[in-house]
Amino acid sequence: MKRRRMTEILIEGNPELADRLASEIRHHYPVRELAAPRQGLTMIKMRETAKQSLFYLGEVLVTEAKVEIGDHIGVGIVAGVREKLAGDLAVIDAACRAGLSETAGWTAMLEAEEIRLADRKRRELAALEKTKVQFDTMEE
Amino acid sequence: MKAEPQFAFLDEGSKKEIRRASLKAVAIPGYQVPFASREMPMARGWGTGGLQLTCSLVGKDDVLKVIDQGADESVNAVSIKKLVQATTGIPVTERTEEATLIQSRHRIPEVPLTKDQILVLQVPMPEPLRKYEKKESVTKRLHAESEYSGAWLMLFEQIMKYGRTTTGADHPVLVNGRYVMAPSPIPRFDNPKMDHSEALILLGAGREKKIYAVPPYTEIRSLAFEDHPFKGEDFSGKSCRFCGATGVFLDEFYIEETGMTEYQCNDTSHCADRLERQGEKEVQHATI
Amino acid sequence: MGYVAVKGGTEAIEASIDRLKYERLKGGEQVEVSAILSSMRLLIDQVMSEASLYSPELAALAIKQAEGSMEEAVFLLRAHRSTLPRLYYSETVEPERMAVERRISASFKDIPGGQLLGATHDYTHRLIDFSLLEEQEEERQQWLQQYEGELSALEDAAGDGTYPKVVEYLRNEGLFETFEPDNTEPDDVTKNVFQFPASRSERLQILTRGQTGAVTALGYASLRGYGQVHPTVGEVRVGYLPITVPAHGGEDGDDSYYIGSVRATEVESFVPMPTKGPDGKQELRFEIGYGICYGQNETKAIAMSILDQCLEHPESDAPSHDEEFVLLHVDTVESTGFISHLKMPHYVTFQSKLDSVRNTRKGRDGHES
Amino acid sequence: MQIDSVHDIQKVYRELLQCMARPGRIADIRESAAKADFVRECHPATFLVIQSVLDAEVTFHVLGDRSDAIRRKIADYTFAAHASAGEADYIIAPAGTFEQELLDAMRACKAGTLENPHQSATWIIESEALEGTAELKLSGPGIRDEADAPIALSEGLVSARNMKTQEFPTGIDLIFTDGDGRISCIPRTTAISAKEESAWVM
Repeated sequence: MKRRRMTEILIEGNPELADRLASEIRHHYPVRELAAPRQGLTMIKMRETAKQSLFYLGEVLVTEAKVEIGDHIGVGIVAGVREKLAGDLAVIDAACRAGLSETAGWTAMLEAEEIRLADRKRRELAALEKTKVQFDTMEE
Repeated sequence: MKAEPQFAFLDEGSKKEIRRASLKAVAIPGYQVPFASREMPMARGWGTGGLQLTCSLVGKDDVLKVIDQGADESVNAVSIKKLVQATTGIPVTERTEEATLIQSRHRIPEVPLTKDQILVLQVPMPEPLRKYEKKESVTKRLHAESEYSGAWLMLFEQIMKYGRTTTGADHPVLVNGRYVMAPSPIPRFDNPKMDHSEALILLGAGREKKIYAVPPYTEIRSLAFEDHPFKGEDFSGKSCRFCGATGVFLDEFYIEETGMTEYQCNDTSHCADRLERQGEKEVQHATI
Repeated sequence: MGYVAVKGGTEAIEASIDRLKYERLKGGEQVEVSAILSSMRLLIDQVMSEASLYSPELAALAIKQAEGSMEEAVFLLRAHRSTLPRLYYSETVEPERMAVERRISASFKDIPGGQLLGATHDYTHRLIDFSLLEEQEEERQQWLQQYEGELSALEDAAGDGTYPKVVEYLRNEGLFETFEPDNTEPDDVTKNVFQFPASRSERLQILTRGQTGAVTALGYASLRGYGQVHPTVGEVRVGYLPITVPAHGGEDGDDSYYIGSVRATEVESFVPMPTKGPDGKQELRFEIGYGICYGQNETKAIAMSILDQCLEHPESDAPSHDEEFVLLHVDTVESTGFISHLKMPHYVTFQSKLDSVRNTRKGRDGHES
Repeated sequence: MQIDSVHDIQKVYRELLQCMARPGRIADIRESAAKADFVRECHPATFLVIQSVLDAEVTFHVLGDRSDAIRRKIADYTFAAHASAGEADYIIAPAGTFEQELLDAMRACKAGTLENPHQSATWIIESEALEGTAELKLSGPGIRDEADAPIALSEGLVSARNMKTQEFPTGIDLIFTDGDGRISCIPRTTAISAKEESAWVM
C-alpha cells in the first residue's frame, strides 16, 4: 500500500491499529531511535484560486519521530501533539522501507480500517446534506 | 508538551540571519538593513529589536547591563535582564565599566564606553524621514539618492517658526557624511557621544524590522545650520541633588513639600557610583 | 514623591506577577484546557488564525493562560512559534481538495452541488439564551444521543465531500480570466525580509495572519468608499484541507506523508472591473479577490478577499489600495505591541521636549534672553 | 573535540563582527578552529566563518580548482545553495585560487544597488598568514586615524576591489582567514592605501 493512503488510514483511524503494527515490528527487530518524538512546525504551502499562485497559509504544529531499522530510516509525522502515534508511524515507515515480511500481512487490516473510516465519512456527509437548501421547483 | 531550552532564546538559524544583517549594517554605517524580525516573548515596541541583537551577540563570557531611560532598575530593564539571564545564565551588572554588552533604551551611559563594549540601542521608529514621508518605498529611494532636503527643510521651518530648532530626543544625525539616521530617542545631549565612539553601536528596531550600526571612530554629526548650531538639552547651573554631578543628563522633579524643582542624575548607576565613592552606602533612587 | 530602594523594580515585578495569578485564581473555579478545547471552537479558530499557527491544543492552553485575552493568547503562540524548528514544508494544498462542511454563494440562488449551510450562527437570533445557565450534563448527553441516532438512520450520501468551485463554472463560461497554475515558490514573510512592492504571496500571507478586527475594519472601509472594491461573494466555504509532506526521495504524491488536516474558511469574491476589450472598447470583466484563514472565521476571510482585490489595484489612491497602509498595520502583535509601549516611561524624551519648548519661550533669536 | 554549534559559533561571530567594525584588526579564533581539524578542504577558520553566516537562506560560490570538494562540504554542513559568482551572497576564494579567476569573479559579483546596498556579495578569502609587517594602510569608519593591515593583497586585487566599492553605498565586504586560525576584515568603507615605501601606488 502506498504511503499517502496508509498514513491517512493510520492517522485518521483508531490509533490502536498503528500501535499494533508498530509493536509487531518492535517485537521482532531492533529499532534504533534517531529522534525521539518532538514538536516542530510544518509550513503549509497553498494555492489560491484567484491567480492560481502559491503562498504560505501558516504553520501547523506537528509531532515528528525518526527511527532506524537496519539501514532503513523511518519517519513519523502527524499534526498535533501525538507523541505515541508519531513514534509508531516512524516504526511502520521504517518497516515498509525495509520491506520487512510482516508488512505483507498488514494490507487486510488497513483496508478494514479504511472501510470503517469511509462509513464514518458517509454518515458525516449525510448529516451535512441535511443542511443543504433545497430549491425544488413545484411542478404539476 | 515542553520545548527544549535554547541558549539566548533564539534558534541558531534566527541568530544567523540577525548576524548577517548586523555585519552588513556595520559595513554600511547608518544604512537600515532590513531583517526578518523574530517574534519574541516580549511585546513589539518594548525593545524586541534590541533584544534580538543582544541574543544574537551574547555568549557565556558576557556581562550584561540593561538600562531603560537611564535606569538599571526600571521595570522594563529588569524584565529584559530576567529573560536574558534565564536563557543564558550570564551575570548582569549595573556598573557600566563591568559590562561587555549594554542594551539601552533612550540613553547612552555617562561613563564613556570602551572598545571592549558593544552598545545595543532599542529603536521604536528607525526611519528619520518618516515624519515627512509616510511611504517606506519613497524613504528608501530618498536614502538611495542622498535626497535629504526634506530633513533640512523640517529644521529650517522650525527656525522660521520658533527662532530655533525644536527637536526633542531622536534628533537626526548624518553618519560618515552619507546617511541621515535616527539615533533612537536618545536626548540631544547624547548625540555627541556617538561621534567617534570607541564602542561599536548597534541599533535594532524589531517591529519595523531594521538593524543599523555606527562603527567605532565614525563621524556622527547632528543636523544643524551654521547660524543655528546644534545644542543639547541645557542643564547649566543645575546639579544632581544626590551626588552633585554637573554636566550630565538630569531628571527634573517637582518637590511637593517645598514647591521647588530639583534635579537628579538620569543615569542611576553613574549616580550610585559617585555616591559610593563619596562614602554613601545605602543608595536610594526613584525609579519607575 | 517617595523613594524606592534600588531593587524596587525587581520586587515590584515579582509582586505584579503574583497579583496577575491571583486575579486568575481568585474566582475559585477554573476552566480546564480540555473544556476550552471542546467548547470555545471559534475563539480557538481566531487565535490560531492570527497566530498563524494551527494547534487547537496550544491555542486552548494559551487562552487559559491569557485569561481569555485575544491579543495575549495570540502573542503567546507567536512567541512559542519562535522556539520551534520548522521541520517541513507541505506539498501544495490544492483548495478543491477541501472536505467541505459549509459552502454558500451569494452570486447565485443555486450552485452546482448546492448551498450547504453546515454550522453557522447566521440564522440564530442573537438573543441571550438564559436556558444555558441551567444546562445540565444529562440534558446535553440526551440531545447528543438523539441527534446522533437520527444521523445513523440517514441514507448514505453520494460524493466524497468535495465540491466543484463556483468560480470554475464561471471561468468555463469565459466571464473570468483563466490562469495557468503558477508554481513560483512563494516568499515567506516570517523568514525573509519583505520589501515594497510586496509580492502577491507576501500580501496573502500577511492578510491571512492579520488581526481579525483590523482586516475587517479596512475591508469595511473599502466597502464604504475608502476603496473601490464592492464585491459579490462568489463562494464561502468552510472545511478541512488535507496536508501532506513530501517524502525524501519519494517519487510522486502517493509516496508522500499524510499528516492530518486543518480547518479553514475560504472565500472568492467577484468584483466587476473595467477593462479594454479586443476591439479597444471599454468593457467590464469580473476579477476575483481571494481570502482564506485558519478555522471558521467568515468575516475575516471575506474582508481579506476585499483587501486582496484592493491591493491588486494600486492605481486607486484610496487608503485600502495602499499596500504599505494595509500590510503594515494589520498584524496584531505589531500593533498591540506598539500601542502598549506607550505605557513605558518616556521621561527622558519628555525632558528633551520640555527643554525645546522652554527654549522657544525664551526668545525668538536663538539666544537666551 | 566537536565544534559547539552554539558557543563556538557565537565566539567566531563576535570576533568577525569586531573585525568588520575595526578594519585591519586581526582576531584569533584558533581555539575554535582547532576543533575543526577534520576539515581538509579549506582552512578551519574559513570553515568556522562559513558556519557562522551561511544557511539555507543564502547562496555561495566557490572559486579555485578544488571547488567541488569545498562546495560539497559547505552544502552538507550549512544547506546553503551554490550559485554563480554573479548571484552568490558569499564568495569563497580558497588558498591557491588563481588571481585571474578571483579578479573575474570580483568584477562579476553583486555589489548591491543604491536602494539595497546590502544585497551585495561578501567575500571570504584565504590569505597568507595574517601577521607580520603591514604592507598597507587603512582608513575610514572603524579606524582611529590609520590602521596597519598585515594582509597580503596584490595590486590587482586592491584595484578590482576599489573599482567595486567606488560608488558607496554599493560595494563588497571582504573577510580574510589564514591557516593559523586568524581572521580580519576590510568592509566597503575602508580606504586602502599603500605605505610610502611600497613599490606601487594606487
